[in-house]
Amino acid sequence: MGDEEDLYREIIVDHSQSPRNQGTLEHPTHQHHGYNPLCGDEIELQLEVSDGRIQQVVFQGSGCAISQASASMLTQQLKGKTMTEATHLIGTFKTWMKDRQAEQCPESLGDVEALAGVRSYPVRVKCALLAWTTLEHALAGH
Amino acid sequence: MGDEEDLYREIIVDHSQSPRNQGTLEHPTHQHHGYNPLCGDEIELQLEVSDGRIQQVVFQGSGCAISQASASMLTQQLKGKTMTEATHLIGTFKTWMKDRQAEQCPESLGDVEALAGVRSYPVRVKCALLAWTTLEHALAGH
Amino acid sequence: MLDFPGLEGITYLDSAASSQTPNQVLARMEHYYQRDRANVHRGAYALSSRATDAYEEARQKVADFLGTDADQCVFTRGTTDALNLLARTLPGKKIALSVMEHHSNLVPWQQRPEAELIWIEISEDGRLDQASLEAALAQKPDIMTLTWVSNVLGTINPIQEIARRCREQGTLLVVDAAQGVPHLPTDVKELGCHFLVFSGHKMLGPTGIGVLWGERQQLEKLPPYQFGGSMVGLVTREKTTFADLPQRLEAGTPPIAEAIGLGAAIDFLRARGMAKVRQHEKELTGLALHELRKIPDLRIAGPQDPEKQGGVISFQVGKVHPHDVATILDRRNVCVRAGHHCCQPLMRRLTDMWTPGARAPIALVRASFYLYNQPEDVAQLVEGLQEARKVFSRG
Amino acid sequence: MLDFPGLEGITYLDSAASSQTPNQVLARMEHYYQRDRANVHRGAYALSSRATDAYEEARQKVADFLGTDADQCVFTRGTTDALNLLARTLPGKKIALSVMEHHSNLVPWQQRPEAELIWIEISEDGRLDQASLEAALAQKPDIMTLTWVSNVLGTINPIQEIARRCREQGTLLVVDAAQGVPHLPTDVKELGCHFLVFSGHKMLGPTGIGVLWGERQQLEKLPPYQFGGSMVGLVTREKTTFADLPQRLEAGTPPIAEAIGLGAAIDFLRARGMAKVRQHEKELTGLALHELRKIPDLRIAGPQDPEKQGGVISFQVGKVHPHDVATILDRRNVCVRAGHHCCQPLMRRLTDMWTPGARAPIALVRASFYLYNQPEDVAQLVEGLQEARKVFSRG
Ligand SMILES: Cc1ncc(COP(=O)(O)O)c(C=O)c1O
Ligand SMILES: Cc1ncc(COP(=O)(O)O)c(C=O)c1O
Repeated sequence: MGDEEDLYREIIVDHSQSPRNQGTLEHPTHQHHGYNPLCGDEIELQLEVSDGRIQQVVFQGSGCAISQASASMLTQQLKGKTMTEATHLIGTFKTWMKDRQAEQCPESLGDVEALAGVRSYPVRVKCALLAWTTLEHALAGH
Repeated sequence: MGDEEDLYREIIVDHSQSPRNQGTLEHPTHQHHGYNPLCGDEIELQLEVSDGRIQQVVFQGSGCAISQASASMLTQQLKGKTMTEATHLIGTFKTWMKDRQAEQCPESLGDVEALAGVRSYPVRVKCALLAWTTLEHALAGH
Repeated sequence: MLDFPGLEGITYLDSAASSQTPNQVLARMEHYYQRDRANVHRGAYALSSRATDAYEEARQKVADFLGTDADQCVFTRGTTDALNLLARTLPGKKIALSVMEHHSNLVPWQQRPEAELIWIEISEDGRLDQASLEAALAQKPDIMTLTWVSNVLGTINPIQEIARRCREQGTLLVVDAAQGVPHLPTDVKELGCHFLVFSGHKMLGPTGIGVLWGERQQLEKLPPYQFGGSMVGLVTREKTTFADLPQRLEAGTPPIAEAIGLGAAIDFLRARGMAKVRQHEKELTGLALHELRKIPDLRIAGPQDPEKQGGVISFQVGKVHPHDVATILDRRNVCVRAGHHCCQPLMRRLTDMWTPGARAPIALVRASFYLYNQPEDVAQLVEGLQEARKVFSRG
Repeated sequence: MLDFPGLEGITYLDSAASSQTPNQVLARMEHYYQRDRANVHRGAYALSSRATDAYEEARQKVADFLGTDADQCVFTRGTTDALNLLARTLPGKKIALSVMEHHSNLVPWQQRPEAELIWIEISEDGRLDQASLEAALAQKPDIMTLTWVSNVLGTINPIQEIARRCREQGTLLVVDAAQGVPHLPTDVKELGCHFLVFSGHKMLGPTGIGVLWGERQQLEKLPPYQFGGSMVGLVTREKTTFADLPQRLEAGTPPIAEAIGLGAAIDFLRARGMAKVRQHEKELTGLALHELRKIPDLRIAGPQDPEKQGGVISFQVGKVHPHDVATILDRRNVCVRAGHHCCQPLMRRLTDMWTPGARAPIALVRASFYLYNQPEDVAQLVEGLQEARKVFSRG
């Protein structure tokens, strides 16, 4: 199994076992509870946006390694981004997840690119996406 | 198509077009309304039984040639018979109808034997039986 | 007719009851059973994911066939199931329906608690009576439910026009398309109804599958009909939240192979082209009407006009009982139906028109066509009918 | 395994979700589609009569398999459909059910208007808690509904004993036999329950078919559930009379090919012998329990005793999430399920037992066996689980 193919790279296992940016905020400006009823994965995402930029972002969740690692890696990418940049990021990630062919992500997603292997497991793509759709809802103020 | 095979022998067509013993009784001692919801065949059978014998028997009905001819021929057989004989007759007819192999009816059924061909058409056997099950119910006092 | 092994040696004129099934449909179901056999929406493995994909692709095929979106197409077990779903979940008291409805589009509504039925009568030539339709509309029913094509008369009802009228006044229009979708090009947006239902087994598909299509806004209002696996969100001992459409209306393990088979049937129909299917049946119907009219004493119900009807012709052969006609035809391997065709109120109405005062309702012989029938089949039918007349003129 | 082409190259351990289908079943359905393709109960021709005979023969096969009469076997679309039928038509308010019920045997009852649910708890080893069962019985519920075999724990519930108690006090006992009939010799008279339901797709049969069996006296009391063709007697505009059992509960065109396929599946199972099927699964379960217990950190739910459970084993692998376990197994073509298995209240209960205080309910990996599984499959499972542990101990 090639490295590219490997779903459970060390970095993913690491993120899932030691998630970054875990916790809750006192005064979140945006938040959303994402839930996948089919598999039970959950992510509670909170953001603090001021001056049009994401200043703080934390999450709490439970679920499989893919969903939790994806959330952890997402939070790393968000800090300091504008709302537009964040929205753009979501779009980029979603498109990439659905395209098994694309060698590399069109834009650097940092650690997130370790999720490349998920694209070969259609049933697991929804796990990787959960954090991102939760973010989408949070930004939309739902 | 051999004669034995022929469903619509002249005698059947004749009975269906000119049914014997049609009508109603003023003082029936036994009667029953037989109905086949699947095909809509109907037979209203009335009997006058006294001294343990069937003195009178008439019917009215609507439906296919087989059901009406069978009713007409049945009434011909009944007159003068005791209840026990009638019950026996029903049993004989039913058994014969369900046995495609039996060359001839075990007991003489007169014109009724012209129904031999029906046994090759399982979907039509219920038509031939209607008058007989109606009689069964009538005798049982339902 | 290599595609339809079931037709070998027989003249099949009962497609309105159930159609034949082409080998392509069987092969597609077999492929599921032999290569993708798993439950859907549940597994965490590739096999189950393939099964799910195949099931959802079938839904997409249905959607494309109807000119709609996949999430508006709910798989049911058939037309009857879909109509019961609607009769159980749609709100309203006043329900308008026509005298030509199939029992499956009549009894579920009649048996609704507190239902108030408004009957739309038919004309002598078996079409919806215009005045009666107007009167029904004027009562502003909550629901109007109509067959698109009558399974006895063949009549094609003017759904598009009626839908327009219903929409103007806020009446929900349900269309029983069991005899429509298999035979006519269908575009639900063009038709304009709120709901439309049909069965797979009448359109080259397998038994055990049907479709409920609904306008999204209307579908979303429906409460769940059956409860169980797959249609839930969160379940606790006290309460349950429900999944989104279409899953919300599909409880339990769905008819997976059957949905896939229906998808394959749709592929087959689209390859032929629905306009062509309709044209072919129109020609056969025209020919059959022409030939049948030549037979003395033969009385035909319905419009008797291939432009106004589908490939369904019901009739009586003099005084010969329809079951006897059917049996005489069957001896020649010509398959037709005889009886009340699950339309007893219609038969009552025809009885009152044809033999006023008669107590027992009439029965009819029905011949129905599909894409695999040929002019030769009409000839077989006519010969058989002539024999029936001969047998019964001996007496 | 020539009979089961679906098993080629895979280790299928998800028969509790849906079983594989042998070629014999496919061939029998194909025969119907290619040689006897017509609707049932309706035609006046030989083809339709053959279809009807095949359909009714299938019913007789079901009856023989259960030790009962054909008119007590109603064809449904599956277990969920049958349970919804009962939940909609049986009278009563107080309904007792266990914490291990599948959503399909829970939500239909929970959503009944005015239902008062009485919960039967489970013991640490996943069996019905005796005290709780007594307490439930003491409340004299109108209905008790229980799974015969748990689809998560594997637990075989003592139906016979419970049925005796229910009968003594006039409680109707419904048995969800979705996981029972496919795996255990079944004699409904011996079991003693009032109703029993199951699905074809879990017992080598096709999708889209199930059975509702009922004691004749109880079945006769049920009002119709769905309305439409085939289940009626006389229909007028105002009212409808209904047909006798079993037709009264089978509205519309039934799943004909599916019933015939189920009949063929029963032939297959009878040829193997249900006692042998059970014995084989018992041995595999024993072996699997033995092997799984050797894996460190692996926690198994349920009785862990092949005498007390069917061929279903659910477990957790340390802290590795079940979906990740399933995916790692899937990469080796080992098919298992992971998640809540349509038993959320049970998962909640297990969570409270295993990790008291945890908010999110646990999920489990489930491996389930059927007659086609072999010791080799257990070995594959174990190897895969070892890999899962290795992957997640890198971090
Ligand atoms: C115990 C139990 N009950 C009910 C069901 C529902 O069966 P179906 O989905 O075939 O309706 C299942 C299977 O999913 C089950 O395992
Ligand atoms: C017009 C019409 N509606 C409803 C039905 C019922 O369809 P199904 O028996 O497939 O549920 C039929 C066919 O039997 C029909 O012809």
